[in-house]
Amino acid sequence: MLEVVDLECVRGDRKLFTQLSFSLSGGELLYLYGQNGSGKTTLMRAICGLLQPTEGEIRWEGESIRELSDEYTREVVYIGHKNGIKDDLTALENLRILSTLDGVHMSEDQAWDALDRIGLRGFEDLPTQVLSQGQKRRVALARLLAHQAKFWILDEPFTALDKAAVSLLQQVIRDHLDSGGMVMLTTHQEVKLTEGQVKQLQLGGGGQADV
Amino acid sequence: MSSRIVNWFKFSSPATFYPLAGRMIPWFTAAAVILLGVGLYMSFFVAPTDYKQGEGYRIIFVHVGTAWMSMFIYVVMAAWAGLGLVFNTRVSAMMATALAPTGAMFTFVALWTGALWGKPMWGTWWVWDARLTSELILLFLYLGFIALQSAIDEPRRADRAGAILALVGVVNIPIIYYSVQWWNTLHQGATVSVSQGSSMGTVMLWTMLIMTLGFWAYAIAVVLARVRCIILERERDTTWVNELEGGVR
Amino acid sequence: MSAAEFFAMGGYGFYVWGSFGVTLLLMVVEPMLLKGRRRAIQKRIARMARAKVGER
Amino acid sequence: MFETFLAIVRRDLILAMRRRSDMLTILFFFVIVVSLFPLGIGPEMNTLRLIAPGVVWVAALLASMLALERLFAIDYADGALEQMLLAPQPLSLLVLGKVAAHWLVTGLPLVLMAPVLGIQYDLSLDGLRVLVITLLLGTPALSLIGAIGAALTLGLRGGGVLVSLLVLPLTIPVLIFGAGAVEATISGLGGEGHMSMLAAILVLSLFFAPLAAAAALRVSVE
Repeated sequence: MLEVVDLECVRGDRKLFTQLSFSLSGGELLYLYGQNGSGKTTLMRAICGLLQPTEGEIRWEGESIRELSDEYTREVVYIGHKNGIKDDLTALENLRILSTLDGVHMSEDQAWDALDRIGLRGFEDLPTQVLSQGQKRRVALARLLAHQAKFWILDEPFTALDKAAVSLLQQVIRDHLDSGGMVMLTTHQEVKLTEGQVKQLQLGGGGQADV
Repeated sequence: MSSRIVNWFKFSSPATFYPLAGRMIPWFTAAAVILLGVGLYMSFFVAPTDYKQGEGYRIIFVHVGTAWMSMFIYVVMAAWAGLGLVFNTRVSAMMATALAPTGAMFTFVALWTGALWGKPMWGTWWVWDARLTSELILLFLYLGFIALQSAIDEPRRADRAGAILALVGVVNIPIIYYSVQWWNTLHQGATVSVSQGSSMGTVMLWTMLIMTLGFWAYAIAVVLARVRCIILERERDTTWVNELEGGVR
Repeated sequence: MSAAEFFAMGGYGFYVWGSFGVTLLLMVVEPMLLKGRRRAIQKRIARMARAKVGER
Repeated sequence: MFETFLAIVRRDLILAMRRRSDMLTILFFFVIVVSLFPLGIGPEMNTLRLIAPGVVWVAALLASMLALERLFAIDYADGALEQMLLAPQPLSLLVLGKVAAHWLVTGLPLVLMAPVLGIQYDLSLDGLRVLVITLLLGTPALSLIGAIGAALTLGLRGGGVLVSLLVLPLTIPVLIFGAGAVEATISGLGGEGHMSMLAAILVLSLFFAPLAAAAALRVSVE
């Protein structure tokens, strides 16, 4: 269960948002929208602990995420604009090293299977340098298949993905939500997500959260 | 106990610290002028001529004072920086940024006066003496701090990156000093180091102390003035700054 | 001690006045630079305030 | 926990192997800088023998500074560094892993090349032995202290030069004890004292540098 209380973030000397409060519990999806520069990415980076907010408190299961630190990051996976993929490594190596970092032990064939399900059959052992932007994105998203983290923070996960990948990712998100997981994402495409619990949070331009 | 903590934090907000600093500057400036005045008078008219080094030794009243200040300011800077990092109070971080240029100035002056003192005594402008060499390295540490902070645009990151560098630096100063000491004795044996000079009479000690206090008061006045500038620069689009400065013109 | 003797400083005049002179010089220059910096930021704030007034 | 440490070291070594040229450029820089001094100072063997420890050590210092640029920059650019920050393992351990791999790729070659350059300066056998030992103790310390500078100047324009300005003053003790040990051995005084100090500095930086570098990374990635 995530609670955010009176959060305020400043970028340079611009106050992106202030007095922002909302909460998110198991099985819920938080859809974050707002024009460019409204602080969506900054909010996500603050929530996952990469960025220290100037004001306010972020609590996970009632405890501040700064105290929890490692326990909290174990529960979170953050995929930002930058994929975190090393161009010189193959998709397989990238996936296994990222999983080890997540604390998930992934065997060789589990990795093959994950890459297969994400639609990268035949590209598994090529250096990711030769893959297209969409394929690199898929490698980054393949982590989600093997990851036990409860809380997914995805910054525009659908960019550069083709139709098939978008629907596949939607299904993966639905399964995660159904199994009690939590997802917070931003996207510019009009994507129909789940019928269930979808919370909306608008940033920028009268950014009072209507959650 | 809690009331004292509360008011400490009250001062840590720029809006309350700015006028307070403004009120203190005149007092410290006055103290500096008086102390330095007395110190200078004593340096030239009260302190006796040194039997060995003649009048040239009087440089010691400036050299030792500024060298001591350069070390002291770096430690104070690291302390403020550490406070700013731990308590996330912006004014302490600004104090560290404000201290650095004055510290660097004192370090340069210490090197300058050291060289001018070395020339008549040992015939060379620069002596690889342990203290002078450590002073030179201290200047590099100051320049590194200032360069790092000016290379980072985001004020918060500049404060915290500078704080880490200052803390790492302050931990390294004793190690650097010790290794330079070791290096100096190994290579040159016991040459006359700059600071030994003639034995310290009480009058000279007093003169040096007064001069140092004068430098100290000067440093506080200048640093407070600089921190006020930094506060204005960083808080320029806040309401309290506009009310304060906006109506001036 | 006549003025000339005083300035000669027993032959060390150049070094003594070189040290004291530069020290005091820098202790005058630094505050002056600060005053310039303060005036610059005040002017900038005033200009921004005027621009804001102009906008409204 | 230790498994992630090994995973980071293995990953960085694989990456270095795939870009072998980076590793060699650092080594060539070291060799070229050392070989320049005789051209500047003259071929006189006595003077060269005298300045050999200092020259090799300063060149090793500069080569290490040069190599720092790559330590975090690439991971920062492609987002891998963010994932390391978000990994549930202690960041200082991951930093130690990266520095270990970085040393294996850039520091160790310097140590292996040093005897060859020592011969170029006609160093005695004892001198060469101590030179290798001091570099073996010193170059990891340089990488560790350098990691703090690299983390602080992440993503800054002109970061490469700035790292050297920040880090070189902090590496002076390593230089003094490293070069001093070799010189003391050659002059018969015995370099044990220096080497024990160098080892002490290495242990200190092994413990404190990753903590400081991790804190610096958190500040820089924000």
